[in-house]
Amino acid sequence: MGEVNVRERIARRAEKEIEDGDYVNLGIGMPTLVANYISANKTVVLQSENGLLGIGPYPTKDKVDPDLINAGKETVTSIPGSAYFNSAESFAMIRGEHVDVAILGGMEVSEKGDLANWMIPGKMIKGMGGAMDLVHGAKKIIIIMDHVAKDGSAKIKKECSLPLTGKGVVHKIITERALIDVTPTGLELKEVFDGFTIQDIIDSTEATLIVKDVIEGVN
Amino acid sequence: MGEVNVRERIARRAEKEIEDGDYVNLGIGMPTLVANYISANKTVVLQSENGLLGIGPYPTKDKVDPDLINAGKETVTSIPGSAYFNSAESFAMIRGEHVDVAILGGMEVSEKGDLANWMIPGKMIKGMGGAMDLVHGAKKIIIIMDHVAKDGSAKIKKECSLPLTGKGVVHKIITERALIDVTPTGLELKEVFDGFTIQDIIDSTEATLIVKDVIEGVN
Amino acid sequence: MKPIYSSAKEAVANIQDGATLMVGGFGLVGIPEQLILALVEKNVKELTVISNNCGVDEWGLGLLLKNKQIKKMIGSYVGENKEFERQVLSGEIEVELTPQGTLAEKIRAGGAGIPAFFTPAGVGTIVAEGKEIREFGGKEYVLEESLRADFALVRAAKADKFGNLIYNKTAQNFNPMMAAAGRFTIAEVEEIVETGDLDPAMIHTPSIYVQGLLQADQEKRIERLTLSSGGSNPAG
Amino acid sequence: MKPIYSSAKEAVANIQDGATLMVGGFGLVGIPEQLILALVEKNVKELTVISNNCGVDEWGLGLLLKNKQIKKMIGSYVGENKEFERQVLSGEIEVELTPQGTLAEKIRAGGAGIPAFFTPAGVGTIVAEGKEIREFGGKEYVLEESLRADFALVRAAKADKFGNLIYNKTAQNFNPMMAAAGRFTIAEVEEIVETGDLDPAMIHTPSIYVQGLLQADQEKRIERLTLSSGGSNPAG
Repeated sequence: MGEVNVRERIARRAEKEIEDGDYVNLGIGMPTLVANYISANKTVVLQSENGLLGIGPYPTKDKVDPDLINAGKETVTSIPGSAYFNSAESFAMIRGEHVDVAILGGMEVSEKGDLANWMIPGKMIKGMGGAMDLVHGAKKIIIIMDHVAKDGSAKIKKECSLPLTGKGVVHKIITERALIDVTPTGLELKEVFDGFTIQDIIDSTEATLIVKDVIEGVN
Repeated sequence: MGEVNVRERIARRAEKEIEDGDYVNLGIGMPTLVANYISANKTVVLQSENGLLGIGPYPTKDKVDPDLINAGKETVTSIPGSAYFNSAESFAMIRGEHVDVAILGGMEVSEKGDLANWMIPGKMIKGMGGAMDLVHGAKKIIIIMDHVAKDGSAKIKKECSLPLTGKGVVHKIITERALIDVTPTGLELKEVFDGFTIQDIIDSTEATLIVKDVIEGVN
Repeated sequence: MKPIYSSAKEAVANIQDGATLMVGGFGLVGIPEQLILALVEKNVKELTVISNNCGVDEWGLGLLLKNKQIKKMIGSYVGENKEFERQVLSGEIEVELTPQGTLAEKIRAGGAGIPAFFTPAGVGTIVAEGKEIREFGGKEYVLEESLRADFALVRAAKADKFGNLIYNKTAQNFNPMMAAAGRFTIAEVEEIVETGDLDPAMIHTPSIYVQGLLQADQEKRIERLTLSSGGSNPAG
Repeated sequence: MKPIYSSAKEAVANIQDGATLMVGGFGLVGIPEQLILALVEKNVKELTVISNNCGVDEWGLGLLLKNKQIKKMIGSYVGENKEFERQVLSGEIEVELTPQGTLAEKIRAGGAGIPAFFTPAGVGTIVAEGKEIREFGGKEYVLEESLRADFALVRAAKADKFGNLIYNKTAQNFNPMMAAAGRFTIAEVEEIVETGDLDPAMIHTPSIYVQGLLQADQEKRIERLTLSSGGSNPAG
């Protein structure tokens, strides 16, 4: 499966977690792609932590306003019904549990739902941006990422080895291979995607998985 | 001296404490009168804690807007250059030491600048409103009040006998008889108003007064 | 996109006995008049009400009070109401008085996911009794906890169908913070416009904080009419 | 009513070596471009800078960095800048990284007279190390202290002569909180209008927070131009 297909599969599956009427924050990078797959049947309002509720599509050349960007610093537009506000209000919105869903990238997730996605020891620390606030605010935190690292090692682990972004904050993990729920009793494998078996997932996951009612062959 | 003259004298003297360009909060009751005496040579912006910076005069009948009131719940107008905001922002403004001067009424002030102005034990407690926030916020807190109570007893005391509004918060006391500064070493008598002697002030003040450079006969 | 109720009665249908309500307004300005009337009609009881004031005897929250629907009142000034005084003295109502700025900040904190903060207001007074005091930069502050509510009832001048709100003048007051701190926020508005008709830079309450809308005409009773000429007060 | 400076040089004349500055903006959006250039010109040193980001190599705060004027940087994300990385690795600059929402709230608290507050962000991570952790309602929170600054440099779209400010779209970001938290706030604005020309209900930063104004044209460099057709990114 090519890189584009992997990203598209993950983004399409993540979209299904968004309900009509939801307010959603999409993290920088792959999560931003989810916006491309939001069903026309749903009204979804995208929040950008730099102070916009109601992100629209990227602008055409004549509509570019240098003062209108998303949290990834990309030029965007705003939809009818949008609102601008300051950063304190934006994070009040996030921290106060008003955002329904946040979809964020991840480096590692632990059995208890700990998330590491902001720094790699030994490399330049660029900063956590809004990630540490986002993981405590939104009602549902979905992590989308590759199932394993480039060297094949597991990213869903018993304990995170990288410095944490948040402890016990993740509700759901979606990779190109599977969908896993974080439950009070541990990680529960819910869906295995087309091209992979339950055993494949268990083998490529360091954390213990609860395997009860798994839907296989999901595409 | 009649009631009106007393109030006018106090208000006129309090006005002199306001500088050109100041942002000022005037408490409910007598402090509100200070607005009538603000010199035309000064630009002074009045803050109302219910969410207005730039209170204007009372409206003529045709200009009454029921949605535009001051903290005393009186219908008012707003001046050009005014701004409306919510109550959290209003008290952020107050608490954050942005207001230059607050002029408030008082029941008792102590030697250390403690203020009591919100409740009398045994009487119905109506609430402190914004007074407890105001006394901690404005850069200069001026208390204007009658020098003595109706029964002739002192209101400027060694210790307040009434429940406090704030501890060590008062900078200046202005009555119909005198102007007194609260200093780190105690209450300093600065001005005695026309019709009273230094001894009159000492006699009608329970707190110890520092008497060094007093200007007498102030009108 | 947000439900638009056909009546105030429908708007308050889910509010049950024992609920905690935040009710916007300062004095009688910016109060959700029709929602309050509907609560009187519904005769829902044992309410905890968080509001700066408690109306007057014949209007606003005073009506709920008169009807003995309020178990506990959290506010900063309740002095405009004789029935309030009677119920306090007879022990029929529980009252928690909070400095106005602290009240505003407790509600703002509730909506913003801040569980507690330090403030100077009330230090050294009965307000701080039993609360933690801590020094920062040589000054003492008291720890205050945030407030949330099951429902927030707010009033705005305009809403669009997304639920974005704009308030008129000093009718803003506590409404924006309450809209954020209510788990379910019902906005009573004078006018509902099409989505896209409000300038996104001029929204006071973004739509994310609003769960339902009611369009209703407002009486806007005036507590103290003061006029610049012929008025009863010398100022102006 | 507020001083209107005749040049950016005049606006920053009182900023001395060792000052703590808050500088508005998110990325390159909403940064006070000309005030930053004037600081480079003035070559004031040993600055502590509080800003969400630190510009790029050739623009914004990156210019101060290149000129080695920043002693300490407090922000949430500094990844757009190679010179920053070099100075961090060589120990030339001190960095304090703070979660973005905590940074925004610390600044908001500073301007609002709140010395400290509890927040969930950072609990269980290195951000919370050495800080007080306390449980409220079964969840853990970390105590964070507020930030103030000697000067706040902000950028707005419009000001009136009183100093009321209105920001454009997402150029608002950190500017309003910084305007309030700066002991002396200088606003660089695209346009200064007559007092009374701005709608009082639509002011983002009331005049009380602003101590001086500079009218200046803005370059508004774009960090990542993304277009809906012919752009480099598939989204949209």
